[in-house]
Amino acid sequence: MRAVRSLLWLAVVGGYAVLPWLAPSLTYQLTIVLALGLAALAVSLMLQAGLISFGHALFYAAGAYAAAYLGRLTGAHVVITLLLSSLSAALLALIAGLLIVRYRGIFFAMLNLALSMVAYTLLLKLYNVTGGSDGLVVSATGVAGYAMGPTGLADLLFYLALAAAVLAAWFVRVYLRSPAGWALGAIQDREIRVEYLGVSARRVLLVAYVLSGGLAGLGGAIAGIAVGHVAPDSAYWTTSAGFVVMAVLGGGGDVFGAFAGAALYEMLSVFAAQYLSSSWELLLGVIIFVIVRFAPSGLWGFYDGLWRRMAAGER
Amino acid sequence: MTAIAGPLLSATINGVTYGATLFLVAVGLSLIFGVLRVLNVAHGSFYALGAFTAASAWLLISALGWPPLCIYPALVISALVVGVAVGPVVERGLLRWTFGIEAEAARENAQLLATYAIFLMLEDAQKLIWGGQPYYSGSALRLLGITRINGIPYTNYQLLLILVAVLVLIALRILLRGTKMGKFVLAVAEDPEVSSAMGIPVARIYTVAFTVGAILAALGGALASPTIGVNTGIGSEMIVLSFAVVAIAGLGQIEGAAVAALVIGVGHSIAVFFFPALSSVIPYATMLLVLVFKPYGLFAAAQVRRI
Amino acid sequence: MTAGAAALDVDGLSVYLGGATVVRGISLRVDRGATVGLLGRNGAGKTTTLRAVMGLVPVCAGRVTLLGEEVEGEPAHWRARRGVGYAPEDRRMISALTVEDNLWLPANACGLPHQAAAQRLAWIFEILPELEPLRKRWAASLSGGQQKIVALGRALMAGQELLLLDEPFQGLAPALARRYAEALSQLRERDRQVAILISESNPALLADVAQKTYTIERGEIVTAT
Amino acid sequence: MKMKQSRWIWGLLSLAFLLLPGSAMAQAKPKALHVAIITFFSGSGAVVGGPSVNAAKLTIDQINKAGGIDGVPIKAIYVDESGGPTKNVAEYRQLATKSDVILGYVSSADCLAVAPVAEQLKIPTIFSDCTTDALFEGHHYKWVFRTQPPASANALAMALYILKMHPHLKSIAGLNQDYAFGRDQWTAFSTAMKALDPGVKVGSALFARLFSGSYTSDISRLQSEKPDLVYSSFWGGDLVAFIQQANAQDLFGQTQVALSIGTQGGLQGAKAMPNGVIVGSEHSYLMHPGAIHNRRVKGFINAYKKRFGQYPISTYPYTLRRALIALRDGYDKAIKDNGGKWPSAAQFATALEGLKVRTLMGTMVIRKDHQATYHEMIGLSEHVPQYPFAVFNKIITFPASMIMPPEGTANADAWLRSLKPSLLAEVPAPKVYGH
Repeated sequence: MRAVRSLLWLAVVGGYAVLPWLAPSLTYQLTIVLALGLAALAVSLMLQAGLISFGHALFYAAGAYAAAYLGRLTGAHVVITLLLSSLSAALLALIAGLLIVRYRGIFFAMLNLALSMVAYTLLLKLYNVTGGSDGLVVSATGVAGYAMGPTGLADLLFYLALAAAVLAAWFVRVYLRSPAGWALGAIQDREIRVEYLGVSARRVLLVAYVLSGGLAGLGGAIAGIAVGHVAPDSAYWTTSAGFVVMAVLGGGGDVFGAFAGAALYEMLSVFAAQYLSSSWELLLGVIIFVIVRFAPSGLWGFYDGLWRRMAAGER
Repeated sequence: MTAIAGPLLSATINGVTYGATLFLVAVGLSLIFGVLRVLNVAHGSFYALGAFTAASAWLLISALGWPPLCIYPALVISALVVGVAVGPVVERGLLRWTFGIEAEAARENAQLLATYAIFLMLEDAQKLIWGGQPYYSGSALRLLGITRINGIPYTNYQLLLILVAVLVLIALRILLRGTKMGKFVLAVAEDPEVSSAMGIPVARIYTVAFTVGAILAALGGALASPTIGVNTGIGSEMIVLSFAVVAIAGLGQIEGAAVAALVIGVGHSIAVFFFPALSSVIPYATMLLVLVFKPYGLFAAAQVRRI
Repeated sequence: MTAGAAALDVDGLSVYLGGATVVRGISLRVDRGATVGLLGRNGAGKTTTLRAVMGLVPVCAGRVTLLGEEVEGEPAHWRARRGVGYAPEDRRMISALTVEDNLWLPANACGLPHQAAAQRLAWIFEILPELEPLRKRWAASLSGGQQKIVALGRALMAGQELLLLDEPFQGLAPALARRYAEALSQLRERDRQVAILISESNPALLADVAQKTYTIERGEIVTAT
Repeated sequence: MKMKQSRWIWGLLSLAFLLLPGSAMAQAKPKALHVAIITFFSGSGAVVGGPSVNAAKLTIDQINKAGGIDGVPIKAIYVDESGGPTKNVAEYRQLATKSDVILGYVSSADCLAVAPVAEQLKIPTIFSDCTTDALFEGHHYKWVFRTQPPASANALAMALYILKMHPHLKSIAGLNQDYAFGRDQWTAFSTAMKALDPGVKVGSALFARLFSGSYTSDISRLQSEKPDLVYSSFWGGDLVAFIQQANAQDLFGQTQVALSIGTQGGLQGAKAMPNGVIVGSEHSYLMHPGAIHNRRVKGFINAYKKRFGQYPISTYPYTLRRALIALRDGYDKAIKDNGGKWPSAAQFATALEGLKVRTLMGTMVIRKDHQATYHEMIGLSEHVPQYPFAVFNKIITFPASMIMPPEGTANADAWLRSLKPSLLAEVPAPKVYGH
């Protein structure tokens, strides 16, 4: 059964990898799904500890703006740009995290919100540095010493994003099964017991928060390069809420849930925009509500339950 | 008047009028949190619904050829209509189930997400009802004339807003501490379980408090409508501002919300006068600072909750 | 209300809480005018039983009959209005209100006419004279022992038929505990109809007040004397 | 309104398209010319979207009725611009898969963001409304054109008008929207004022958040400063809100106000506008009472009013119409240059360079640098009995040659700084119309 599931994952990743061949015009959309998925993964990492962040757009925006500046200053290699942008976001998460990991529950949510809104208003107001509400152009960068055409770059970015997503998913999975990951999960309802074991809950959270910031930043950098532009909206609270929704849609249970959530969210926005014109948020709201109300474990819970039932049937 | 004192006075007056609207919305949010312990993300939508309804009321009054002064009672009626129509439906229909979730973290998270879902639904409901076009009912701003203070004209309407906010604050205090229902609300806010054991119908108190909170938000929106362009999106802006106010005051604080709204209003306005580039950062930076040093807000003791 | 029925009849009550069955198939009976003790160690299920009777926790099996009326699924405030008064172990004053307001809350909430409520309050002050000078004080400013007395007074306000007293002597200084017991016996003298269910962990304290005692261990009644 | 089609279905369609051998190579005459028109339908910018789309529909119907472009009808889809530059870039990428030409864009921020993508995807793109000078400064675009004069032209015309009408002006202050356009307008205007009259004191420059809709604090702030003139480049819903709030706070009674594109508040803005405000625009019926005697303008206004039940009083119907006429004329020219065969996108783009377009009220030339030249008009608002909204009087028409930054200007501000006060002498006298 385990082997079947692993094979299935391989098939999913492989299938995703050939999609741009089948439908080249989808490359952009598929890249965005991966970028959003990374941000959703970042949020669902914090959800493991029972913490909802209504401010992760801060790190997403940090990644995208870092990519914009890097592209501007050096015209760096796209891989280096992605790595450095992700690192910048992680560094920001480290600084913010020193403060934020002291808080739980709605205070965690609100402090994240406050930080991201400060960042949002600064991005908006420091016109000479950040371009204000106009934002910045994120210029495409060359590869291995020679410049690539736009379609080449889009394809390259897609495969880089896919590789980043698979790596990140694998890494988070390993992390969650390590003692540090276990402690993170335990913070949700048994924080004191974690402390009894001689583990500092704050340190556990800080590590997770930095990792989470880096992931969101990576997603932001990928999206920034894919779109070719970044604006303060990417740090606004509704962007953060969107990530939370993706994480919850997917279900916090496993890393793939975040990507499934991101894919569903993006598909919903595309299809609803077609059939419901201006009322796609209504549909999204109803879906979120139904999931929170009736299926709190999300898509992943549904999928996992299916497998469990099949496994039980085998026995 | 010296070169600084004149603008300072002006900034303060503007700040207080801005703070007045902010207070109305935030105090509703605070009331809802204090009694139901729900951080209502959809609160900004109530503000927006109040503003849209008031703008429609103005159009209706103009279309019917009624005297323009009718707009002032119409603003208040709009707020009542919105609060009474939306509050109980949202609380009973969409939020009540969350109160049964036992684990605190899971309950808070479910409530954040559920109210966010409601926010999304109400945002699009606005677009479906009122379309994408903005509404301007600025005439109500002019009807009452202006008062010159230190040579600078202020609309009497905005000075009136200050009065309304003060009246709401006093009324809330009297209602909460001086009436049977108010004492029930205080009791439920502090201890819903013991309250129900004393015979207080807690579920009904929840509905009442939520509806009053929604009315206050809608009142903020209705009263602000003549001074702004009523637009989709004003709700998402207002909710974070009122979060900032209640976070600064301490969740569930009522008098505290008034002080925090004043701080943000005057701070914002002084920034407009002296450091315009920073004006919109002020509310969130203040919220951040307060949360860092006093996580439960300026006026709340660590665990005790009151309203 | 059925004439001649017991004030409280619990039959096969089970409560499932936080992943475990806390109370398992309990049956007990409190007759009108009787004082019944529920004896057990901490965590035996006394508090949960009382809360289930009050309607504060969901019942997963069994029946609760108050004054001859089965009350399955009725909320706590409905039960309070039938004349059940509840004094929780940890007192739980409404700290934002004065002592007097705390005492008035059940009367107003249960819809007692003003006249009747005022009479009832005067009656409570007769039984608990130490409350009268405290009326204007903020509930939060009282000592723990004083709050316990206020909690009894508050329970008396609604509890004209049945009083549920959860570990009333817990945490009281000996002198105050004696005073509390004295107040209970005074209440007995003046009102021979009201039924009382007291939970307690110390059998010696129960011996004086209760005519009948159930002993509860790990959620089950083991003896009834 | 069918604004978007499924991107997924389009993906599959384009796949099928790629598999058809050679179909992409030959420039066969298409069944229709697909044009995506982007403007604001929702939010504070929606004040401009309605009239724009009306004018586009009217103009496209007229073109198609007259046989289309060499027999090919124009098929337009209309897309909402609100949502910010990032969203618009994403949307542009989708539109690029199904459009021959993309046209529109009001916000300068959106134009700046979209232009590099247009180059990347090689889609002829005509900006009809945004004005930021930065668009072409230091860029040589192949696929991007603009049929609207830049901010510097409007700012210079405004400065010239103000100094002509108020030669003894001492101090100015500004309130503008906090984004590329508002910043550019204020910089250009204050630079031009300083260049043309070095004695003018430039006071505070306030920048309000785009689409924030509430300006009472900013207005009080300006009132406490008491400048001789307050300049604002607000447009759309922000302009309407500003006029209403400034009215209520008696800003207009206290100081001279100049609104650089004051006609862009549409009907609501024009109704609330008091008398005597200096208002700029390139043209519109509202701006130019004399134009009603022009047969072509009259025809357009009557057709518009008949079909949509209101006057086209803001600038937008005219700017969008102008861009569409440029599109038609550009295709006509490209077909001629191509020996009568349907042109490729690149041939169309080449044809637009140097194109002369006859608009409703004068000639527009698309320069080699892809910027079109056009005149500007400035006047004073005035309420007259015939109309329920303000019209304009004391109009000065500034010819393009006087106010447009010369071709190849790398920095519009440096060019404005180099201007001399002597330029004022060339300004024609205002024309007064009796109503």
